[in-house]
Parts: sequence; structure tokens; C-alpha cells
Amino acid sequence: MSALLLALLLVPLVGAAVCGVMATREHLDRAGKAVGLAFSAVSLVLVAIVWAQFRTGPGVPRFQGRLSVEWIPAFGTRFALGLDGIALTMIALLAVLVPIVLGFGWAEKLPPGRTGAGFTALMLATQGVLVGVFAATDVFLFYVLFEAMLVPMYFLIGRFGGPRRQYAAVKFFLYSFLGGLIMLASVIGLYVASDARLGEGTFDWTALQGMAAQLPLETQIWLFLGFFAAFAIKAPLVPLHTWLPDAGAEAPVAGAVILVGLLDKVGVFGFLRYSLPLFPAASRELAPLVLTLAVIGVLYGALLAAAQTDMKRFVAYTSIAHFGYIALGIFAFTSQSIAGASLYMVNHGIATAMLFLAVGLLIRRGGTASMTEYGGVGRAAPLLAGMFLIAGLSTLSLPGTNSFVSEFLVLIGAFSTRPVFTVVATVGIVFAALYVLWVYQRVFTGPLRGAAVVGDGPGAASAATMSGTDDTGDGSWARRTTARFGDLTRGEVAVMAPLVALVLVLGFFPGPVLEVLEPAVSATMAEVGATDPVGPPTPINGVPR
Amino acid sequence: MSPTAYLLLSALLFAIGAVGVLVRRNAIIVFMCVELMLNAVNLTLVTFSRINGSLDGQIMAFFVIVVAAAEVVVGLSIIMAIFRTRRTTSVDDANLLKY
Amino acid sequence: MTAPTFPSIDYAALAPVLVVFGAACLAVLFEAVLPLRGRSRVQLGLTLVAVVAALVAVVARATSGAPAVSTLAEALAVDGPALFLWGTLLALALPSVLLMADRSVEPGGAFVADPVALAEVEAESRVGVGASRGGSRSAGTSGGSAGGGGRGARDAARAEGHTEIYPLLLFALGGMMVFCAADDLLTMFVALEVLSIPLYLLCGLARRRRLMSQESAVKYFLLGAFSSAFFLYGLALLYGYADSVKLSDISLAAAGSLRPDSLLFAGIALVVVGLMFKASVGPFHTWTPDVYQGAPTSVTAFMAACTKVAAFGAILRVFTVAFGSTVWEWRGVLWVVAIISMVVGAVLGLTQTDVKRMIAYSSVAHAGFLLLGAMAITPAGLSATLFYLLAYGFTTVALFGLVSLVRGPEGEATHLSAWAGLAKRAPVAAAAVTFLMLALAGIPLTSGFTAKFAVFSAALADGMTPLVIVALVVSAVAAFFYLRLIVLMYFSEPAADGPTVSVPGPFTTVAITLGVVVTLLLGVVPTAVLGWVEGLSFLT
Amino acid sequence: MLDPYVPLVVMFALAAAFGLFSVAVAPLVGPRRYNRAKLDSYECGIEPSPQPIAGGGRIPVAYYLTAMMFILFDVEIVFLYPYAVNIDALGLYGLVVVLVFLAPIVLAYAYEWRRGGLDWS
Amino acid sequence: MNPVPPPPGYYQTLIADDPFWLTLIKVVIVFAALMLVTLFMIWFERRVVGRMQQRPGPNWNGPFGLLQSLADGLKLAFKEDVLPAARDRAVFFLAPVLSVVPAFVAWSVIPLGPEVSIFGEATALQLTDVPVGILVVLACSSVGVYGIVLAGWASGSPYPLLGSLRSAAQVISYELALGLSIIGVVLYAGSLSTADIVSAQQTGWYIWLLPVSFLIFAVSMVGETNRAPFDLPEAESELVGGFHTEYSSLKFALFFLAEYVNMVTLSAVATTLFLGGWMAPWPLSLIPGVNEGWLPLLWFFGKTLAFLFVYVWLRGTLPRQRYDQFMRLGWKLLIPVGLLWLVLVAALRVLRTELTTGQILIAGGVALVVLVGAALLLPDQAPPEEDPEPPVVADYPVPPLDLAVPPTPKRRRRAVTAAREEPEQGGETVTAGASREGDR
Repeated sequence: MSALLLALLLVPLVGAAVCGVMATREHLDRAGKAVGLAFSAVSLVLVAIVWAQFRTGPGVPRFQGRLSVEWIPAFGTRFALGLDGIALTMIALLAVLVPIVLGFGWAEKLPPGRTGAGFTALMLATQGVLVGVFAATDVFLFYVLFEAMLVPMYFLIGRFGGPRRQYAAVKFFLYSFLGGLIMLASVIGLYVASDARLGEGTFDWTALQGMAAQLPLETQIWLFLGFFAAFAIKAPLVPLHTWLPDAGAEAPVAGAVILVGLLDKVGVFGFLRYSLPLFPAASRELAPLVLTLAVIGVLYGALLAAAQTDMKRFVAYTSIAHFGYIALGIFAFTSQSIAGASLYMVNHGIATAMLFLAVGLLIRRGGTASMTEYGGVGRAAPLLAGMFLIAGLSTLSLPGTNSFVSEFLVLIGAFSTRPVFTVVATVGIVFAALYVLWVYQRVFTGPLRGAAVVGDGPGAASAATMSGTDDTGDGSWARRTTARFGDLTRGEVAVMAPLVALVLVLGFFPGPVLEVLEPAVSATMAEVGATDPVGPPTPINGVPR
Repeated sequence: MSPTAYLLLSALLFAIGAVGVLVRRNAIIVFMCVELMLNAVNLTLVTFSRINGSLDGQIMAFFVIVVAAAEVVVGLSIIMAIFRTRRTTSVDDANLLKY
Repeated sequence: MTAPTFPSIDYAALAPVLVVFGAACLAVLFEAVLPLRGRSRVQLGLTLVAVVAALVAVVARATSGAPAVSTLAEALAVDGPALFLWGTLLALALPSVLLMADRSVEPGGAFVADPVALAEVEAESRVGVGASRGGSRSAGTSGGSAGGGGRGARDAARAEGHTEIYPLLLFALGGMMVFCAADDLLTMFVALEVLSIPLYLLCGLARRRRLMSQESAVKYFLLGAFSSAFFLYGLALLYGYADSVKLSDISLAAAGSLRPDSLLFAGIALVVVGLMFKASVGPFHTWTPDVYQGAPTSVTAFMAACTKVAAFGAILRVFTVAFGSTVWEWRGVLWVVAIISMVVGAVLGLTQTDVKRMIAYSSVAHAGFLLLGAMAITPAGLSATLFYLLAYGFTTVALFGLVSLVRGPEGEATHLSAWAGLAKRAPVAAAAVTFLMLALAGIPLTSGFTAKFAVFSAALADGMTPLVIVALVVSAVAAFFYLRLIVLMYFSEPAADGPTVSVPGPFTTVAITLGVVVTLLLGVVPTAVLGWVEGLSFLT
Repeated sequence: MLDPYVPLVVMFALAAAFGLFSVAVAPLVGPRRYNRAKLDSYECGIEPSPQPIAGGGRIPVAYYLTAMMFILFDVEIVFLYPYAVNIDALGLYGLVVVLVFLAPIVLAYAYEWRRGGLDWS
Repeated sequence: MNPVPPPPGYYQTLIADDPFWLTLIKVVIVFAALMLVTLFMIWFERRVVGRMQQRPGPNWNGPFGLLQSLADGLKLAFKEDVLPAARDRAVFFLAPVLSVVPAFVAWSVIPLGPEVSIFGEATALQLTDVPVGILVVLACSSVGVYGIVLAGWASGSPYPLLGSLRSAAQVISYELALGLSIIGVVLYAGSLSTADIVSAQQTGWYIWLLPVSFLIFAVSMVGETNRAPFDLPEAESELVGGFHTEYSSLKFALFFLAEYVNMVTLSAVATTLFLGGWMAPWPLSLIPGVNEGWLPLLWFFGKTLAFLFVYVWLRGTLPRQRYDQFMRLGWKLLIPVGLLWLVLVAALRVLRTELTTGQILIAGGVALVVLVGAALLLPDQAPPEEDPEPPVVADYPVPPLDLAVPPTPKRRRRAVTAAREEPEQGGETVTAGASREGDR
């Protein structure tokens, strides 16, 4: 399994290199895209094998498929990988989403001078680095990859993004980089502390976990805050979130999926993997702070989502609300809430991906992300409307969709320890229903209207120019008198279908995923030193379905 | 005379040189101020040599003299080159490089 | 008169320095006797051979496990750090030499044509006179053919370029090597001058934008001489305090001397100011941007990389060996200096519109980071700083190599606006610049990150937490202007009459590739180098 | 016991007094017949080609060059004096060191010669 | 036969015991003597040159015209003191003083004679003997340059400026050779004290031991004092009067005085360094007691006068040199020869005490090989340039009779062929060259 894990890391990177080379030749563009897709498919297969081999149940080791090679002995750092349930689910989600977004991007018209192969290369590079981020069991390695993943994403946004892409890319990079640097201080602090306590400096997660928990509270708090800064920016928690709407709105849709669906998960993943186990005392001490931010995030994200007219920004703000839930679940310190949060990470990825893709399909047709330019799209493109609706419902956690299970787990788990926060957060559910349905109503229902849908209004024209699409050569649009665009093509349906399936399957049948998550969750509980408030922990498989 | 007086004198010379470097704008004069500083150091070295009762300080003064000579040569040639190109030695007139 | 005792000389230990200085002298001789045609090739060959031979000698010495010695009447300490610094200097000199030698981008190289040769050719081609210094005579040839021949010869002389740069470079290099191995302040001072003076000259030799180049030379010279005067006065005061300028004696004296401490502290302050000037640590950095911008780019590369190595090598040695016993008295001041340096470098770097100036300010910020490591007078601090120097040097050399490739009609186009959309014109060059910029910013998997990590952890372990925090914030600020260049190159549309990126000649290619590869290797697998620097300690 | 340098000072004082007296007395003893042309700079009919610096003229480079060369060689010679005094004590070692010291200077000298730095046109 | 020379530093301690009144007396006497010698010298020069040119020279004032110089001096004192408007006030006044003072001070260290007794005080015929006597002389001659340069600069007029620059360049150029030749003496004497140097010559004058040093010293001495044939700063045909063009009256007299005192000083130094100072010449030195008491003054001034005669002789015989010839002589002949000679002397001196004969032979062989090698590397002297101008036969230039085209010189031939061989690259080169014309 170690070999598989290494392969999971390397395959996308090799693919990225191959595509990157092919991107320099104009005529290899299509071939490059195909090669990239093939590589991502290989990754998917590999993940499936790993998943099958992953052992669950009580008594499994903290990490499976461990791989540890000496890297920089002078720093006591090792190239160490290993999987726990949480990491596995995230990697699996990644492996699923990357082929989908690559498939989505297949037909995307790119701005002049940009090649699809280059785009694919950057996507695969992101995937490879992200696998490493999730699988790292060496804090130094984690940090290295944590910073390294900024680079391909920076170029994804900066090169393939919307009109304000430069601003968004730099903002994204600087926020994350600053957070990372603050975390670096803590990483070094951990190292120095380990040097003092263990006799030699180490970055091994297990060793550090044993050591750091013994640190005095004050030290723990300082170190915790260093990590927290990075993760809170990444997650993002509310006062540090402002880069996300910009980045989400300006990134290309496929990039936004990975950015919001997975890259940001590193933040909450970091809470789970690093903040809690390494600094349990500090985590408990500062939990109210985080919870406050989380709940504010839930409400603030929901309110601002409702106020958006740009659909990509809308999705970004809904994500902020969701991240609030996840953080709430993590810092409530119950098995249910943490399991729920872990599951939420997967589900949010799927839901957001789908929502983004649906928005992307709409933009591909209308040429703009502005809601005011659309109206009654459901008439012209019923399939698209359906997709959007499923994604929206999943986002608002309608029972039967995947998100419901996780949100429910979070809320009931958190309620037992933090009733006040939970109650306030519950209000967010109402908001969610409000903003999703409102958007759906404005865009998809009613008669055909809006410049992007029916006319050659200024919005359409400018949008067409902006995205570089050329609609004069396509006579099929002109023949339609009602709408300028049609429903989903077969290819587009094929791209969306797996997501629909996932939404529904995980909505009704989350067991396998929870099973994988369970050992990691209980280990985290043990590491943070928290016990469930009432009686023995309820088996999390026994939650209502 | 007490050696302190020599030390004070050399410190004074050094300070005059330093202030000159900072205040004057003509390259040649700035340069001469630097030389003044170097020679103030020589005086200090020789005085300390006397105080310490060792000859090292005087030997060091020799080294300083050599270095000062080399600096004079190189400095003059550079200043001369710029003078020949733009016919001024004022540091203020050298203004292509700005912050 | 008592018979003097003569110092013993450990030739094996000194071999690298001797090779470099010997080659420098030989190069002067070549300059005097060789004919103009082909001289540059011979000089380049000699320089390369000397640098490589010295490098081999350093490596041989380092691997042989020979004990650290202080030789030449304890003027030079050939110990672990000294050998590493020598290796670094020589390794950095190699690409710098190649950059200087490149003539493919600019016919005749980046330096002014040899005025003597030009005058010679001119005299030869003058109609009717025709007598040259070689004693040949061409009276009676027709004016036209004489003019035409003169033209060809003139171009040839121009193409041959300035060959004095090689001996100058070798002398500077030798001075740097002595500088960072000097075991007493006087040797250090002499070495300081030996390394500075050729650099002053090299700065003023640019073929294009000559005024700017000469101006930078004057500025560098005046401020350099000013700073060495400070160093010297500090030396004198320390001599008065300790009755010796040997670093170890100063340390001993500081532990218990009857002299007033004001001498010691004034001496330390002045010596440190002198050293900081050379290392372009803010607030003593004022010459840096001007000189970096004005000097020929290949010289800037050499200066930026090697001078910093040498200066910090000396700073490390002085701090550890001479001032180690008084560290608590002076460290507070250096905290302020380090903060100023980092902040000034990052903040003023933001406002720059010229690439070379921008890198100059970045180097000021980096000097602040380096100071962090140097201030931690611990083995970890020492090894971290040494590693940082190596990493930073290679990154900088490669970066300036790339800067020299971006050319407009007026020579190098260093204004930021000229770099817009460069990625479209030259994807490979842009990618290399990007990578190096990320290394300067300290992104993981580049040498910049490894180096920063090492330095910061050393500083943190030595109790400089606030400084490390400042350094991290400054890193983020500085990242902004690195990113800005990347943004310009990748996300902006190229200007219609923008500069072109020349196809680099083999020399430049090798130099840049070397820099990029080392930057990458030190970021990904720094083990070998870290292993080397780890156990090093100064001879006290 | 008199410091051996005191007579030097006395001599200096006497010579300086004599010189200053002469300079000071010169305008007093001579006649004064004002004539504007007398106060002008001396000319002999032809405009001298190198103007004085004050008038924007330049000093030929060769003078600077000579000055620089002088500084270098003079410093070299200064080093030879102490050696010459102590030649017997320093012995063979001293000789070798002095030769090593001279070698770069000779080299520089050869370079200067060859590159025409010693030529006056 | 020769008495044992006193130990080094003997005269120094002897003189150091002088009471202050004795010092004062000596100072006054030396000063007065110098003035007298100058007056004499001016007369002497004019008379000797006159004789050389088959004319009597000054013979009207006093016996043999001896008072001519005094008359000239008095006349100068009563001339109008012209002060040019463009002068720099302070410096214009100080320059003559600066020029004359070092000339006198240098005399303080010249040993005029051995131990004598003045008013019962045992002392030496020397104003003072300092351990670095020779350096005092050199320092004084260097400071004298300031007087010249400042005089030229302060005049605010082109001729003096150029004259002073020339003069300064000349003095400093020849000072190098001078310094080098003195080192030879110091090598053997082992001391910088002038008295010690003279004592060291008890066994033999250095002119025999160090002939090359002496020659170099003699030539440099003439150059150093700006005397014919090296009197370029005062080249009337080019520079009117040199650095003192704008000076008149007593100020001019001071420069004049300084020049002559310098001449005398250097002659005295040459005597001290190479001719055994105050010691009697060979056949006379066999007479016992000839080197004691006041008698050596005679020998000393005799030798000095001999040098001064040579000065005059040179002036009367040789034409003035061209400036480039003069500088070439200094820089390209005197300095390298001086340096080589010095190394040779030092090596011999060291090796004689350090090595066996066999080793000396081996070292000599090696040195020879090195020398030969160095000689191969030495730059080739340019052959004398032929006059490119066609010979003027009548009032107009005519072409040479042999109209053969001379062979193309090597260097140019290569350039021409190179240019012909690269026509393809030529285009590129030309455009590149054209664009490069825009260089600043």
C-alpha cells in the first residue's frame, strides 16, 4: 500500500510534467488534454485500490500504508507519508473530482495564448501536491507541500481566470503565504521544542504528538495560534475570508472546484490533523474563540451569499457558511460532530463542485456570471436547471442529499456540548434554504428573460468578448428565437452524472465513508483528550439515515 | 603630553572627515575627507602603539598607508573617468540613479 | 637586535588562495604581453582553470579531514567554515565568470571596449601616419584601404572587449577568500580592500549606459572607502583595547581587561558598521540599489552573490571568535539593525520600478535574514547562515543572468514595465525567473525555503522569537514584489515594442542552468550540503 | 638631553621666519605703479591651448597617471627602507618575502608599461 | 690604517648632548652658510658657463664679480611686487615660503664633519643626527613640491599651472629613482642616519661599491632639482617662466633661493651617501689626522662643489630634453634598472652570509634562468620611429624617390584579410557596429 500511496502522489505529478511539456507545442494541445485525463483516470483507479485495501474497524493503526524515507537529516525531517481515514476520503474525493473537472474543461474555450494542456498540467500538479498534503505524516513535509500547492493554484487563477484575475491571484497567494509563514514560525517552534525535550529535533507527526501534548499551556497556545492562522485563512474563517470570494469568482470554474472543494479543505483538515492532536490543551482553551468565528461564518456567509449577484461569488460565500459548520463540528469535540465534520468535508466538496460546475455550464452559455443577466433558463435548458437544483438542494442540506447526513451529525453532536453555538448555527439552515431557492428562482424559473439568455444585449456582448468566445460562427444560436443557448450536451451530462450519483448515494448510504472515517475520528478524540458527554460514545454508524 | 590628547585629536580628525563625507558634495573633497579619516586612524594606531608599548600599531599604520595609496589611485581614476564623461565632480550632479 | 622569528606557512591549506592570486598575477602578465586578438579567450581559460583548480583544492582539503589550522602567523584560519565559504565563493565565481565572458548577447561583451586597443587600431588606420606601437609602418598605402582595414580591426578590437575584467575578478575573488578566513582584523581589512577595489573598477566598465555605470562606481567607491575607514577606526580602537588585533585575543581581552570598556564597544560598533556596509545590511545599504543598477549585470551578479558570502563569512567569524564573549552587550543593537534591514528591504522593494533595484532591495532584506542567523552565535546559527549564503548566491547569480537576457534597443531592459507579458515571448526564461523569484520569496521546494527555515529555526532556538516573527511578516511583504514580477510576466499583455529575450550563449546558459539547478536541488535534497555545514565550527 | 628633532624645529622656525619676512616685506619695499595690464594673467600673444581649471580647462590625463604611479611606487619604496635597515637580521627569509612583495609590483609595472601608461605623447 | 669607525648612533648621542645655545649657533651658522653658498653659486654658475661659452661672465661688482649675486638680490628686493588679480590670496603668499623652508631644513641632517669642540663643548659638525636622517631629506624634497604646485595653481594663469604640473610630475618621477638608489646605500650601511652612513664608509666609499646606485642618484638629482638638461618646467620656449611666471620681487627671489639651496642640498647628500661625506679622498686619507677636527669641512665642501660644478657643466653642455624623452628616461630606465640593481644587491648581501658557495652558484644559475625568461617576456622596445613626413628638400614636400610600396605591416594584414574573409558575417557585424555607434 505504501507503493500505491507513493504512486498516488507521483502519477499526477508525472502527468503534470508530461502535459507541461506538451503545452509548449501548439499542435499537442488536444493530445495533452487527453494524456492528462488518462493520468487522472489512473489516479482514480489507484485510489479505488487503496480504498479497497484500507482496513477499518477498531484497532487499526493510526496511519496505514506508511512510507518513510530520510530526507534532510540536518533538520530531522523525513519524507513520510501515511493515510488515515480522513486523509483517504479527501484523496479519494480529489481523485474523483479531478477527472470530472478535466472533462468539464475539455470543451472550455480558453483566453488567447493559453493552452488546455497547460491548464491540465496545472490541475494535475495541484492534485499531486494535494495528495502529498493530505498524506504527509511529517510536519515539515506537510508545511512544504502546504506552501507548494499555492504555486500551481496561483497560476491557475492568474493565467486562466476572469478579468480581475491578477488581483485575485496575488491576493490569494499573499493571504495563504502569510498564513503559511506564521505557521512556519510554529513549525520551527515545534522543532525547537522537540529538540529541547526529545534531545534531537524531529518533525515526525507521531513523535511530535506525544511531545507537544506535554508542553505547557502557554507554549501550546502560541504554537496553536501559529497553525491556526494558516488554517483559518485557508479554511477560511470569517475575518480572514476575503480572499476566497475574489479567488473563487476569478478562478476558472474547474479551478474553483478544486480551490474551494479541496484546497480549502486543507484548512479544516489541518484543524483535525494538526491543531487538535498536537495542542489538545490549547484547542480546548481556545475552542470558544474558534466556535464563535465558525458560527459567525455560518451566518455571515449565508447572508452575503444571499446578497450576491455574481453566481461564482455566491458559491464562494455558501462555502464560507459550510466551512463554519465544519469548524463547529471539529471544535465541539464529540465523536459525532467530528465524524460529521469529516464527512462534511467530503460532501461539501461534492456539492460545491456540482454547484460550481452547474454555474460554469451556465456561464459557458450565457457568457457572464451575473445573475441579473439570466432568467427562465429552466425553459431553455431543463437538464441544466435540474443539475443546478440538485446541487442547490445538496448545498442547503435537504434530507436525502449527502450534505444532510453530515450537517445533521455536526449539529446533534455539537448540541450536546455547545448548545448555544449550535442553536445559532441552526439559523443558518434557514438562510441556506432561502438563498439557494432564491437564486434558483431568479435564474431558472419563469419566462425567458435576461440579456445573456435572450438578447444580444450589452451584457452578452461584453461577456462574449471577455471570455473570448466567438458566437458569430455558430448558426445554431441564431435560429433559436427564444433563447440563445440550449441544454446540456451529452458530454456535459456525462461530466455531471457522477456527481449526481454521489450526491444521492452518499445521501442515503454514507456508511462506507463513515466506516473509513471512524478510526481516525476516535483517534483524534483520544488525542485531544475529549470524551463524549453522555455515556459511551454512540456508534456513529447508528445515526438515522 | 598625555596620549589621551593624541587620541582626542585623532577622534576629532576622524569626525571631521566623516562629517565632511556626509556634508560635502564634491567627489574629490569627499574623497579627501575619507583620506583624512584614514590618517586619523593612523594617528590612533601609532598612539596606541605607544601606549601599549608594542610596535604592532606602527606596522598597521604602514598597511593603512598602502591601502590608502591604492584607494587614492583607484578613486582618482574613477572620478577622473566620470569627470571626463560629464565634466563635473559634484556628487549632486550624479543623479541618474535615484531611489 | 634579537633575531626575529619567522612564521610558518601551511601551503597545503593556503593552496586555493594561492592558486587564485597566482592566476590573478598571471592574468595581469598575460594582459601585458599577449596580443589583443584571442587574449580574451586565454584570459577566460586561465580564470576558469584557476577557479576550478582552487575549487578542487578546497574540496580535497575539506574531504581529507585535515585539521583546522591558523597559518601565516595566524593571519588566516583555514577551518571548516572557511573552507565552506571558499567553496561557496569559488562555486559562485564560476557562473559569474561565465556570465561576464558571454559575448553572444552583446558583441564584445557587456564591458567597454579596451581603450588602448581601440586607440592602437585607430592609430594604425590613420591615413598617412600608419605607424603603430608595434613598430610597423604603412606609409604610402591608399587612404581607402587603410580606412577599411581600420574599420575591420576596430570592430575586432571592440569584439574582443575588455579583458582586464578577468584579473580584476580574480583579485576580488582572492580578496573575498582571504576576507572570510582572516583571523585578525588587519588581514581582514587588507582583504576588504583587495576585494573592494577591483569591484569599484568593475562597476564602472559597462559598455552601455556608461554614465550610470561610472556613477555607480563613484558611489560605490566613496561609500566603500567611507565604510572601510569606519572598520579601520574600529580596528584601531580594538587594538588599543586588546593590544592585539587577533580575533581570539580580542575575545580574551574582553573577558578581562583593565582598559575602559568604552574602547571595546566603540571598536565593536565601528567594526560592525564597516562589515555591515559591505554586506549591505540596512541602514547601511544606501549604496546597494544604485550600484546594483548601474553596474554591468554580470558584475552585479558576482557582487551580489560573492560579496555577500564574503562579508557574512567575515561577520560570522568576527561575531563568533572575537565578540562572542560580549554577545549580550551588543546583540540588542543588532536586533534593531536586523529589523531595519528587513523592513527597509521589503518596504522600499515594493516601490521599485527597476528589476535590478528591486533585487537590490530584496538583497537588503535577505541580509537582514542572514543577520538573524549570524546573531545566533550557535553551531546551528553558523551552519544555517552558511547554507543560506550558498543558496542565496546561486539564486541571485542565475537571476541576474536572466536579467541580462532581457534586452531592448538600448541594451538591457530592466524597467518593470518592459517585462510585461514576457512569458509569452520567452516561456522558458520566464519560468526560470519565476522559479528563482519563488526561491527568493522562500516558497518550499526551493533553496530559499530550506535556507530560511534553517536560519529561522536557529534564531528561534536562540531566543529571538520576536525577530523571527518580524522576519516572517517581512517575507510575506517581500513576496508581494516578487509576485508582482510574476504577474507582469504571465498575466499581462506584452507591449508592442517591448524588449526581446535574447537567446543566451552557451556560457550564460550554463550559468543560469547551474543556478536554477542548484536552487532546486538545495530545495529538494539539501542533505549533502546541510550535512557539510552541520559540524563546522570556527577555529578559536 | 635634547631631543634630536629640536634642531630641526629650530631650523624650520628660522627658515619659515625668513621666508615669511621676505614675503611680507616685498610689497612694502618695492615701488607701486598701478597698471591694469599688470594684474592680468601673463600671455604671450597666443592663447595657450590648455586652459587653467578655473576657466573650464582640463589637466591632461598623463599628469594624473603619473601621480597615481608615483603613489604606488613611492609606497613600495617606503616598504623597502625598513627592510634595507634590517636586511641582516631578516636573512634569506626576508629576501624571499621582499621578492614576493616586489613581484606583483613588477608585474603591475610591466602591465603599465605595455599598456602605454608610461608614454608621454 | 683607518681608525675604527665609531659605533652606530655615536654622533647622535654626541649631538644630543649639545646645550641649546650651541644648537642655536649651529642653526644660524648653517643658515648663513647656505645663503652665502647660494650667492656664491649664482656667481659661480654664471662665471663657469661664461667660460664655457668663451665669455667672461659677471666681473664688474667686487673682485671677480663676486658681489654680482648680492647686487642682483638687492635689486630684486626693491622691485615692484606684482600681484595678479586672478591669484588665490593666501596660497599665493605661502607658496614661496613653502618652497624655501624645506630646502633649508634638509640641511639639518647633513654631516659636515666629525667630532669637534666648540667653546669647550664636544660635538659633531652636524646640526642634528636623527635616526631617520635620509628620510628627512626625502621628506623635505617632497614637501618642496607643494610649494611649486601651489605656486602654479595660485597664480590663476595657464603657464604657471602647466609649469607647476610639469615640475611636480618631474620631481615625483625622479624621486622614485632617487629613493631606490638610496636604498642601496641603506642596505650596506644598515642605518638611515646620515652620520652612520658616513661612518660606514670609513672602509670604502659607496660609489665604488654601488656604482649603479650612484649613477641613478646623480641623474635623478638633476631631474629632481629641475636643472638643465631637465629644466622643463621653466622651458622658456613653451611655458615662459614655468611656475613662477607670475611672481616677482622677493617672492621670486625665494623660489630662486630654494632652487639653488636644493641643488646644494642634493650635492651634499650625494657626497654623504656615495663619496664618504666629510672624509678625505684616498691619497690624502693616508695622512693621519686629516679626518679629524675642522679639516673635514674642507673635504666636504670640496666634494659638494665638485657636484655643483657638474651641475653647471651639464647646463653649459647639454640641450634641454623633450618632455617625453625625459619621462621615458625616468620611468623606463632609471626605475627598472634601480629596482633590478637593488634586488641584486640585496640578494648578494643576504646570500653571502646565508649560503655556501655551491648554493650561491645554484641560486645564481636559477636566477639567471629566471632573468633570461623574464627578458623574453619583457615588452619589446619600440624602435625609433622614422619620420613619416617626407623629407623637405625645397620649400615644399616631395615624395621619396624610391616609390616602392612598403610591405603591409603584420597586424594590419591580418585585419585586412579578416575583413575580406568575413563578408557574410560582415553584414551582421556592420549593422551591429552601426547600432553600437550609438554608445555613449
